[in-house]
Amino acid sequence: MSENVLKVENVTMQFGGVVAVDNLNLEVNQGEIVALIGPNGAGKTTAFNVITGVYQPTNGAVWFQGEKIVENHPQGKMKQQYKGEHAGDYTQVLAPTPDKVTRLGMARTFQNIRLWKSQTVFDNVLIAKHCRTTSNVFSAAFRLNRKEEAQQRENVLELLETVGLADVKDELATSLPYGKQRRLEIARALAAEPKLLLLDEPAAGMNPQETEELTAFIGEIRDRFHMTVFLIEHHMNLVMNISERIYVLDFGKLIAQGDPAAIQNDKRVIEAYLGVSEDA
Amino acid sequence: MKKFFAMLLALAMVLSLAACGGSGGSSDGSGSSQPSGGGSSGGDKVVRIGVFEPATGDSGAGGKQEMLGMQYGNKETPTVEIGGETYTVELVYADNASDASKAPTAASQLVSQDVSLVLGTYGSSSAIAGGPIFGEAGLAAIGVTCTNPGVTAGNDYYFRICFLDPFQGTVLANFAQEKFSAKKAYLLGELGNDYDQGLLNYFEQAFDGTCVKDSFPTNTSDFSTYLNKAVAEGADVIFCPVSIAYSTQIVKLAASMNLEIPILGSDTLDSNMVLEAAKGSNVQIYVSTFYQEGGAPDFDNGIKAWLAEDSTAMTNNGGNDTIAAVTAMGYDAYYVALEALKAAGSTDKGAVKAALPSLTYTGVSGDIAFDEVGDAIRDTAYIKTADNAAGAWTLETVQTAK
Amino acid sequence: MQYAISILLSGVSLGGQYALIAIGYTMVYGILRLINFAHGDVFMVAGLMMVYLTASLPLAVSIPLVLILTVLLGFVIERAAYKPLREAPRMSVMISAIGVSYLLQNLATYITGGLPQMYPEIPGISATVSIAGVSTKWVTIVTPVLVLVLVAALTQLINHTKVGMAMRAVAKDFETAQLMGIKINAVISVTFIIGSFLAAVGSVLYFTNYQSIVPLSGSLPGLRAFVAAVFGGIGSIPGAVVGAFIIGLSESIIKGSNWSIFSDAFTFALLIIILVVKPTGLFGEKVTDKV
Amino acid sequence: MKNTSKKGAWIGLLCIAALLAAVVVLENVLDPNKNIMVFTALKKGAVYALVAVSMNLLNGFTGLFSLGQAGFMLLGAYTYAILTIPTSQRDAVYYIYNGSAINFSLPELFGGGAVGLVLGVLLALILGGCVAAVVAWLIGLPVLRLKSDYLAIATLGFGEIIRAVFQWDKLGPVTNGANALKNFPTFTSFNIQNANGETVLRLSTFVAFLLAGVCIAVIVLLINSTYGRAFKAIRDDEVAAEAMGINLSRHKRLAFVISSFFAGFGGGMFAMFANQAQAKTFTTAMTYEILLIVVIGGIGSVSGSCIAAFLYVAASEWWLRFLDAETFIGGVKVPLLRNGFRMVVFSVVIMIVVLFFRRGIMGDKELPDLLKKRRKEGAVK
Repeated sequence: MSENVLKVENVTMQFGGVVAVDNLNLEVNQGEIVALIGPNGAGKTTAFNVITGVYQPTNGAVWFQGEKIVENHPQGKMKQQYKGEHAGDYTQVLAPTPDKVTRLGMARTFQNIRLWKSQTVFDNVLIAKHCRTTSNVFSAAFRLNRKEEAQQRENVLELLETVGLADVKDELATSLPYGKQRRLEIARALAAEPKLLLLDEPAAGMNPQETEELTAFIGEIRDRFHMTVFLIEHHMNLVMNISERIYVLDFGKLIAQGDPAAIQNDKRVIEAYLGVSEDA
Repeated sequence: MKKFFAMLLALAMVLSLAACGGSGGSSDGSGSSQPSGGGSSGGDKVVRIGVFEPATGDSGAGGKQEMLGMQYGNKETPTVEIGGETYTVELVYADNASDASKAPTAASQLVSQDVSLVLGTYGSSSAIAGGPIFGEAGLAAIGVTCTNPGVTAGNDYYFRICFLDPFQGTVLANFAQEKFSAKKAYLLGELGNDYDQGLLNYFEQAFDGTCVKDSFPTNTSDFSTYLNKAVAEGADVIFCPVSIAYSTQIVKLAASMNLEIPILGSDTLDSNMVLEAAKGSNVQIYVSTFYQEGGAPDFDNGIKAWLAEDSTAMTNNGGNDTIAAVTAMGYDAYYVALEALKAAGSTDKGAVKAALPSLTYTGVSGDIAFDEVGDAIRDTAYIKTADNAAGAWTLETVQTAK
Repeated sequence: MQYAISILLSGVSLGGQYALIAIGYTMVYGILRLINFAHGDVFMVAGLMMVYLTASLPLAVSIPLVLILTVLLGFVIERAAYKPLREAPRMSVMISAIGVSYLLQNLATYITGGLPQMYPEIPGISATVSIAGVSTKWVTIVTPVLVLVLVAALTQLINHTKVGMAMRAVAKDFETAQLMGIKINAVISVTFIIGSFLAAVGSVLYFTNYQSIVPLSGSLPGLRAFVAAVFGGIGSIPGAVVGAFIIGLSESIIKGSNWSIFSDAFTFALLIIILVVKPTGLFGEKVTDKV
Repeated sequence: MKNTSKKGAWIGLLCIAALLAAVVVLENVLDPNKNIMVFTALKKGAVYALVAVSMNLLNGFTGLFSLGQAGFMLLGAYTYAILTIPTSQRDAVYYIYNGSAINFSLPELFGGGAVGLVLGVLLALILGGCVAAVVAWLIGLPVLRLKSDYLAIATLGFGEIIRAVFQWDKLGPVTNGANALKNFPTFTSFNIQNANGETVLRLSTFVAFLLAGVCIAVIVLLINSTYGRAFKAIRDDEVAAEAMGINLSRHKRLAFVISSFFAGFGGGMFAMFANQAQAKTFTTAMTYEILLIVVIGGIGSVSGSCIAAFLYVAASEWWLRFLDAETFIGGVKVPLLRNGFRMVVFSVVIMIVVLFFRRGIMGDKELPDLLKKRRKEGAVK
């Protein structure tokens, strides 16, 4: 078994005639912080959605901790349309729902924050623990799971203290300032006890100071929880500061990979960025 | 401005709620019940008779016609001698909305208003739902036209003055065979309506030929497929003991498609609205009923005069003065109630209940006496046919059970 | 054979009448995402107005008057009961619709006393006609034709006028349309006006066929028409028409079979099967939830 | 934190116990006939409260818009009735079908008498709930994949289908076709009588409250458990819930089945209240009625649903009744008052509530929350 936690193999995602992700291959190793960057519409979030089971890829497979969790080959109409080089290599269909992927040990955040609006900060994190409960409905309803529940509450409290949200734990999640909401979303993902943390543009909409704090925060998390982090980002500062390796996507294709220094000097990357988007 | 308006409305609502809470909760009932007719002259002693009838819902029309009989009776005889004293009779109304889920509260309302006995209801399922409440309170109820056997069975406190479904179904089946030598009958009733389905069932049992049975869902108004089916099946008669709203629909349709098959109906079809629907057409309609207009001329003339002067009553009767059998039954029920009060010699509900089983009375619809279950001992039904030219009922035959 | 024709005829005419009501449902849903439960009752009220108006006015006056009054009713309902709730959760608006439906039914009960009212004969379409030995009213034949004409006119309106364009825009994206300066409230009012107008036309056709009106007369055709709208893909006008004819015909056929007691159940079973196979109905647009 | 919640639970329990005791005392002290309206309204209110809370569990807490409540109530009511009609009464009840296909009665199986009654009724109610739950599970397989309005219309359709099946005369020996099932134990059967047949202790309203109370308590416990939190997460954001490892289809099905169980249980209680069970009572109109209660009480508030249920029943069937009677004040007839006016006023009241109290009586807050808030505010001042 290799050391990698996540391996994406020949993944292609086609929506009708549009190829959102084209034959993507990447690996994330234990304890690494890896970034996936690219201009708007490059297919980053789509790649995330394939990895987490939201979309079933047109072709390709995803391995998690040495286990194949997603696998598909072009079917039906797609079969005629799809002309990728590995077409038909994957014959077995494996399509877990996102919740199953999460229970396997991957947890994600969202580009546009998706917290549970009517819940408090504490409950938002506590609910994420639900996927780790072993009690059934009856024992939960009749409070036969007191021990587990108490344990979970304690863990959540600890977690909130770690991420610095303990003082606002009884506030409504949506009443928090933007930066803290991002933080809360990460805390929520951590509560699901993942091995791999997937962050979808964690610094979107943040000012430079907040971004700096977040950069430090992500590093802290990796160290404290021995976490592997895979993130999508626009903010070059953040990416360059914390990631060990970077993959660059453009129009669904992988155009470059390597350490931050190499990427910064890669011609194609600069072209892709300057040519398409200026706000990055 | 908007907020102010909202507050005002809310306030009005709360106030009205509070006001009604007050009057509804007060059990003396002086504010919430009405002295009907010219009841003010009879002195201070008052006896209350509960009227447990639907005024809304799908049996609302029938319920109102039944109430008319009681109201007319009350107008005619607003007082009663009980134990040597004159009492003014007051009718207390409760609308059971033709709905079994609303009937218990309506029944409770009557119980709380201290009535001596209860009349009603049109529609058996409300009677079945309300019955136990009366039984629990020790209050006797006299069913007027609830013909389902389940009303009185198992309930000592429910009596009734009409015939029962098994009797009516049998009578009509016999009539169909005698008059039309029918070999095949098409039976149509509302799905899930115990009245319709019960009658269809008894008809089927008594009918020697073949029966084609159909049910339509509640609130149907398109009956063309059903009538066409009857034609296609080659039925000799159509039997549709459905409620007034459906029967007018069916008759209208039959008139427009020149249906040649005679339509048989039960007491529910005995309504001037059915007559009106059939007027001027060639539809043959036969209904079995409790009463035939002309059977008691005094009553007929009296109530017609009353309808002519009371416009609300006229509207409730469907806008003309043809007397429905249920009205006559309501009228008789009112007098049976008075007789029971007299026989009891007291307004106490227990005494009234005790007096009922042995009571006999000759009303406009015939002799009334109760058997051991509390059902009327009746063995005659009138079969009427619609005279479409004149828009009136004519007596076809008087049928007895064999 | 004759029987089959009679079933077919009644199915087609039912389908036509459902279609006219279903368009109202589908248009309102397309724009407001609201199941307008009161629509069937508007249809019933249109029928009752006809009964009361013809009592004192000639038909030539009362028919246009009924159309105008029904349109007005639809407009008022929207302004009074739905517009104040534009920002409220969708369930509230639906409850408001149920409330309006209750109110109309109870008012009708109060005014008519719950007694069935006889719909007036309308010369021309009330007359009987015989087709292949099956006698039926002219209205049965007029209905589908009229439906097609009205739908064609409506499609023209939606595809080729400014109002129609605005309606399509609002249906596609409520917020953006608003930002683009489309007068949302005006568009919604127009939608309700068209819906109520068609319901009024539908009521004339329907009650000419089935002449007795009770306060609950609107609920069954209303529900059926709604099912038809969902069946065809709610929000799509051709879908509503096709759905209505399918529902009308299948209802008629099952009524004519030995399983007539399941005619309602069958309609719903058909609906559920369609929804499970094609979750947005026959012609409905696919909606995807963006992650 | 934990202590206060425990304390709150105790206070809640005490309040409920006090309420139950008050019901028993009142029912035995007040004149049963003069005040029968109060108790009838209370009984119906209790039944509707339970059903409304069960619907709220689905519509308010899980965000699944279902309109099948009346159908599930029907299943519960019929199961209860069929299992509890005394064998001696069966021929009379099933008179059209010459007796019933099921010839046992649960209270009798438990040996009759008071013990048999209690155990039999309880078991029958629970079985009623189970039947509803099983049917819900089956229906849920295809239907729960649908979203919002489509789910609503599909569940509404299933309600209608269930009703048609129960009205089918081929099933008559079991369901009694179109006829009502009756003569089974009702709430009043729990009134204790002495040897002379006089009622010595009235417990009918108490039983209704107890049953509804226990069920609602279980629902509240569920809502506050980890599963309840998961339901709320699904309601707030399905995508996020799924991403956080909550199995959507499993949890939706769970909520649907549990809600249906309690709707079925409530249906059995409704039969006890109405003294009969007949399919035609359980119409879509009934579902709308319950939905109205849920919305008026506040979507996502259990105590709101309970309060609204009592208010709704009392207003529609008791307080406003005087509007139906023609009334004379000082010899002058009050205009407008006649049959049917009550329902007009009632629908206007509903419209006012819906338009001006959009979030219902309680919003998504619970009664204790409001009290706590007030205390907090008081402390700050």
